[in-house]
Amino acid sequence: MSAAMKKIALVAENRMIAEDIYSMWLNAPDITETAKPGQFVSLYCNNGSRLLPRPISICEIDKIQGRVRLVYRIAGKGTKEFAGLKEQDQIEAMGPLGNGFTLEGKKAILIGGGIGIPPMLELAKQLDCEKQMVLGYRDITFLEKEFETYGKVFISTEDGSKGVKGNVIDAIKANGLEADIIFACGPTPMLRGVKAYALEHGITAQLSMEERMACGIGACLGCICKSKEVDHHSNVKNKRVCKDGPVFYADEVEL
Amino acid sequence: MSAAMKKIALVAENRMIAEDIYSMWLNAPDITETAKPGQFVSLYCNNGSRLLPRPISICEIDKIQGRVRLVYRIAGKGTKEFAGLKEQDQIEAMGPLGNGFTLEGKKAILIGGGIGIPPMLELAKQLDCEKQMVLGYRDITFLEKEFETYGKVFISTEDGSKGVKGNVIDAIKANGLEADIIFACGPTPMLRGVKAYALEHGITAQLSMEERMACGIGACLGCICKSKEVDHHSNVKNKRVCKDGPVFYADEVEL
Amino acid sequence: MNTNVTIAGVTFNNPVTTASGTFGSGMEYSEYVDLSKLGAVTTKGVSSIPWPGNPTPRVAETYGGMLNAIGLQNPGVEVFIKRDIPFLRQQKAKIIVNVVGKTTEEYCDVVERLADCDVDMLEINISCPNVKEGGIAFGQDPRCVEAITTEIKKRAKQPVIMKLSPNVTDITEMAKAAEAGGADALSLINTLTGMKIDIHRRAFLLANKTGGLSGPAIKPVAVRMVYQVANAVKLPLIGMGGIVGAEDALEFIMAGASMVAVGTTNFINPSATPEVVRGIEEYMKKYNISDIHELIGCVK
Amino acid sequence: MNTNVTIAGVTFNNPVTTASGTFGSGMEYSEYVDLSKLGAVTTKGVSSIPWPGNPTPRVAETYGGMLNAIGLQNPGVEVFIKRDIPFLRQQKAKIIVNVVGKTTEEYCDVVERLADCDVDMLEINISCPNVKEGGIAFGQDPRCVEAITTEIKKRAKQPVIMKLSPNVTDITEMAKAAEAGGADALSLINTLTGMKIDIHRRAFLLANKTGGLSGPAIKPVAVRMVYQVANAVKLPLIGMGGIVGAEDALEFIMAGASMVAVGTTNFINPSATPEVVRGIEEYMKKYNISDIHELIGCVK
Ligand SMILES: Cc1cc2nc3c(=O)[nH]c(=O)nc-3n(C[C@H](O)[C@H](O)[C@H](O)COP(=O)(O)OP(=O)(O)OC[C@H]3O[C@@H](n4cnc5c(N)ncnc54)[C@H](O)[C@@H]3O)c2cc1C
Ligand SMILES: Cc1cc2nc3c(=O)[nH]c(=O)nc-3n(C[C@H](O)[C@H](O)[C@H](O)COP(=O)(O)OP(=O)(O)OC[C@H]3O[C@@H](n4cnc5c(N)ncnc54)[C@H](O)[C@@H]3O)c2cc1C
Ligand SMILES: Cc1cc2nc3c(=O)[nH]c(=O)nc-3n(C[C@H](O)[C@H](O)[C@H](O)COP(=O)(O)O)c2cc1C
Ligand SMILES: Cc1cc2nc3c(=O)[nH]c(=O)nc-3n(C[C@H](O)[C@H](O)[C@H](O)COP(=O)(O)O)c2cc1C
Ligand code: FES
Ligand code: FES
Repeated sequence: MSAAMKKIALVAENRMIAEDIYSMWLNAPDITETAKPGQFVSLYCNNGSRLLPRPISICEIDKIQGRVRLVYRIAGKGTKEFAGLKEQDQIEAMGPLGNGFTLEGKKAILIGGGIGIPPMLELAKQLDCEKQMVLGYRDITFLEKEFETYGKVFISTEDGSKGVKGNVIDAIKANGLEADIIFACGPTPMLRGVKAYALEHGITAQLSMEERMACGIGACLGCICKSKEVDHHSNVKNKRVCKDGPVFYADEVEL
Repeated sequence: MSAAMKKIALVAENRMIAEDIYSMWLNAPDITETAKPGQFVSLYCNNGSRLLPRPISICEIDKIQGRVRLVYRIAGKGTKEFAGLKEQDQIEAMGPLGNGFTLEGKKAILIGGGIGIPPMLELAKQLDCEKQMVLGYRDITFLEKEFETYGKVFISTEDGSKGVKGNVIDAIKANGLEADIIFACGPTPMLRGVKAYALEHGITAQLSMEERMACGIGACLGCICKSKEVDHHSNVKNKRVCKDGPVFYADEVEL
Repeated sequence: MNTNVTIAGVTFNNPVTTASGTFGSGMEYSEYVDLSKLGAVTTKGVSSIPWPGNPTPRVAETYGGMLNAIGLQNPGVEVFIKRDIPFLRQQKAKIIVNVVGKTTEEYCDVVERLADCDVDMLEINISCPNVKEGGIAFGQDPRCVEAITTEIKKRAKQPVIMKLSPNVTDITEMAKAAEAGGADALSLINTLTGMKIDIHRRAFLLANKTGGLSGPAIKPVAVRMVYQVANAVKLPLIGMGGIVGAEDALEFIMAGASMVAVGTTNFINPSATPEVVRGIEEYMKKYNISDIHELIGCVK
Repeated sequence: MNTNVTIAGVTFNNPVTTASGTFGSGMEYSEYVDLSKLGAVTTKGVSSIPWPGNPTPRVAETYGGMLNAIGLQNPGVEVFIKRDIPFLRQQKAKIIVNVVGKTTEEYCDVVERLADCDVDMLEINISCPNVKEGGIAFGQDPRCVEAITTEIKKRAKQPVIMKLSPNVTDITEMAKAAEAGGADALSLINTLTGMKIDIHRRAFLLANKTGGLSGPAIKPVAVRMVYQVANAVKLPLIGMGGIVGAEDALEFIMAGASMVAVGTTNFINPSATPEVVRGIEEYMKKYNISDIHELIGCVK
């Protein structure tokens, strides 16, 4: 039985890093042992009225200390509950789940939009090539400093308060970035834009997708996305974001 | 608005005093201000799957420090949750609820059966007359030492491991106790026995009853007991344990 | 900002009332809630003569909800008229009286007795699962629903709300039948029939074996039914079933309810009703909604 | 201690199976659960040709439960026979195959295709609320229930379980109709139709608008229906709806179910099923029950 099991993890740190954005380190050696950038963890609430897991991407992996970092935004009651956790509190977690990014390419653009930014951090750490980070925000920025260690950071904000006014594609264009590979995580409209951009420029792109989940392990068929080809598991053109993804090559999926 | 409001109370102490029996002190000056022996507090769970309040009798009142003591047995998931509370934890509580005992008589027997024993402690403290305490247990005893300050304590255990083997009535008979008033709290079969004993000996008896509750404040009509006379609220022969009780004169109610 | 809603000619200050049987006659909550601040108080079901209700235990907790088998204990319409109506009027509350009976005649008796009383609306409970006769039996057959609605409308001087049961295959059939019978409005849902077994005593938890399931657990079923009924009839709807806070209430309003009722939550949070009123206002402020009618049935 | 139960001639090691659609084809959970330790694995609904299911979002959380509108996505019976049956047999699991269709012919197609396959029982899903045609429509009218049962029984070589919908006025009518049609067993309940609205986006949470409500929230309704059906027909029952742990499973058994299925809980706790098996054994030990049959339907 090699699957990711549901276990109790201890909170090593949990603090606000921007308005409504929290950074949490969990002591979870079982998770870090095999974790890869782009994978996620299912977090469970401690209140029986909220049954389903909350999928949160892995932001950093500390194999030595057996700790995994998650950065999340308060989006509802579950993430609000997590924000209230203190050091040494317990939380049920299952992971690492999903496939993660494939480390490849010579010159990469890592694109994160909003709460899609965190998983790019561990990817930036592990990806061994020339890296350009494009981070898109609505207004308030977070984590951008931490990316600077790994390459040049370009920022876009919707309100223009920092970096290029507009979205991540605007930032790429404004800065004339070039690459042979794109990695992206963010809201679907952003991924759609990235896919179009990559296609137009003939660049390979790996996209990390999001969908409502129930099981997180590929059983309920809740989290599918439309795939280009008939999928071997579904035998229809559906892939499971939790199990076959969350990372897909842009040409595998319909957005 | 003078009603008991639902408020957050701080746990001042919570410890096991016998197997599965816990003693909890709550900082709750709003409750202690008007609390009387025989009244109860509704405790709420911190888990949305358990909505209804747990009624727990007031065991001691410390008006000076604004603290109230509750002694409870782990009977299910709610009381199990309470047992896990630590000092300084928060718990939602509403009280004091119900009518409480009427302090009266010259020579009293205070009868507590099982988890009906705790409310007798504050009564013993406040009752200003000659007091004989009869405490009935299945096997393991608790709180009995604390009663000794207020009068003579007689014990019955079902297995005979301590005091008289049998029930509280057996203990009264075995010790030839006499009184002009009886106060009792415990399981219904015990109260039935006490009522019969009181009737037989022409002694006034106040009985504290138990029933499943939803609102705890007299609105849902969930917790009724059969009364001898048509009740002014219900206009039928029903009284509400939470509001008209939990304490009734033995001749008011059918058991 | 307008939160007034008018149902069958009666105007309420806001769209929040209480679910019958969960707020007593209002008196029990008057220390917790300023009753005049609610859209209306809907009172516990009242019958022509006093009813003692079912044996205990009458309530049981379930996961995210509760079961009740009160069995419509009530002091009878005479005491209600003498005691509860004057009290509620003194508190300046709008009054919706929930009416129950075992036969059509009994329902009609109560309606006639209330005809000249100072109450704003009648809500006819044809959906209580906890009494042997009457109650739900009337609410599970469209012909019965129409017939009893017709009879009641003949006698009622106040507008009539028919309260529907969720324990049916197709609630829109019942809604259409009530509409055909002349109902002025509909309220839904009453409780879902449920059961709990005490595995340690190996016995039913409720003396009545079955009871009505209420509370947040049932909300998705209730919202679905309100949506279906809103799209099947023209009548104004009062939506209920599992409302804990304003967000739940807004789901019902967006699904098509002109008014909502808070039920089981009153037992857990006695001051829930004014909180729901306030929460709806805050939502309207946040999203710049000037009139609650912009929200009623806005999700299609 | 005996925990074996025999249903329509098939003997299961213990009374615990999986609710269709919540356990994939068993493969998805084989890393969490030793499948041979379950009474049986009940697989996701399978149709004659592959079905793509509904658009997303397909799932939504509700208070103490969830809504799903998967829409019976499945790879079709051919892939199922080639891939999933051999896998399950290799794991030494008893197999109950859940069958779906849009027309009677489609159900019959699948049943015929499975007739000579190595599976233990068929469960006919006439109660899925999430597809436009077929599914629930068959399960809400006693004449349809009887007719489809009869047709399926003509073709099936394995014993047939008819899976009933809770979205009906009187579930005993449907149970009797299935019995009249020749069903060997009944399973209940499927999901209750529900809806959730996102008040911030002012839109339905599910792309399909409505979905099926499952999870602990619905347990009291499920236990009630199992009890009613157990007292209305002679057929063995598989009970389900909101089972989280052994205590819940025992409620169903005491209400009259010979077997129980764990559904939504698998998503929250992948190793729930063996825990339920163990919990039932512990209960029997504690109360000195030597045979599970002493518990089946023991609460009357
Ligand atoms: C693969 C994946 C990775 C993610 N990584 C991150 C991350 O690193 N940081 C972060 O802040 N958020 C991330 N999200 C989104 C995060 O899962 C949701 O914000 C979170 O579940 C909201 O829970 P809630 O209880 O606060 O909100 P509620 O709205 O109360 O949640 C109700 C239900 O809806 C689900 N839900 C709500 N929003 C989303 C959403 N956007 N995506 C999927 N399910 C949702 C919840 O899981 C829950 O079941 C990720 C989502 C996916 C699918
Ligand atoms: C007026 C009154 C005073 C009480 N005082 C005390 C006390 O001082 N100490 C003490 O240990 N217990 C007392 N009880 C009993 C106590 O309320 C129950 O043991 C407790 O509610 C069980 O909750 P649970 O979640 O652990 O059990 P569960 O069985 O999980 O509870 C499920 C539901 O049933 C209700 N319930 C279960 N058992 C009882 C019961 N015996 N009486 C009423 N409701 C019940 C719960 O409140 C809850 O709503 C009192 C009961 C009443 C009515
Ligand atoms: C204890 C209790 C008593 C009830 N009594 C009545 C009643 O007298 N008449 C009626 O029409 N509905 C009655 N109901 C049903 C509620 O009015 C409401 O329809 C149902 O509880 C669903 O709403 P909720 O989930 O918010 O409680 C009662 C419900 C409860 C819980
Ligand atoms: C995601 C999901 C998919 C389901 N798919 C099926 C199915 O294919 N066939 C079927 O008969 N029931 C299906 N069901 C219903 C379950 O088998 C079960 O009857 C229901 O969920 C109640 O049990 P629970 O509350 O334990 O989940 C599905 C339920 C869920 C939650
Ligand atoms: S969440 Fe269940 S298959 Fe992906
Ligand atoms: S618990 Fe509601 S009336 Fe007593």
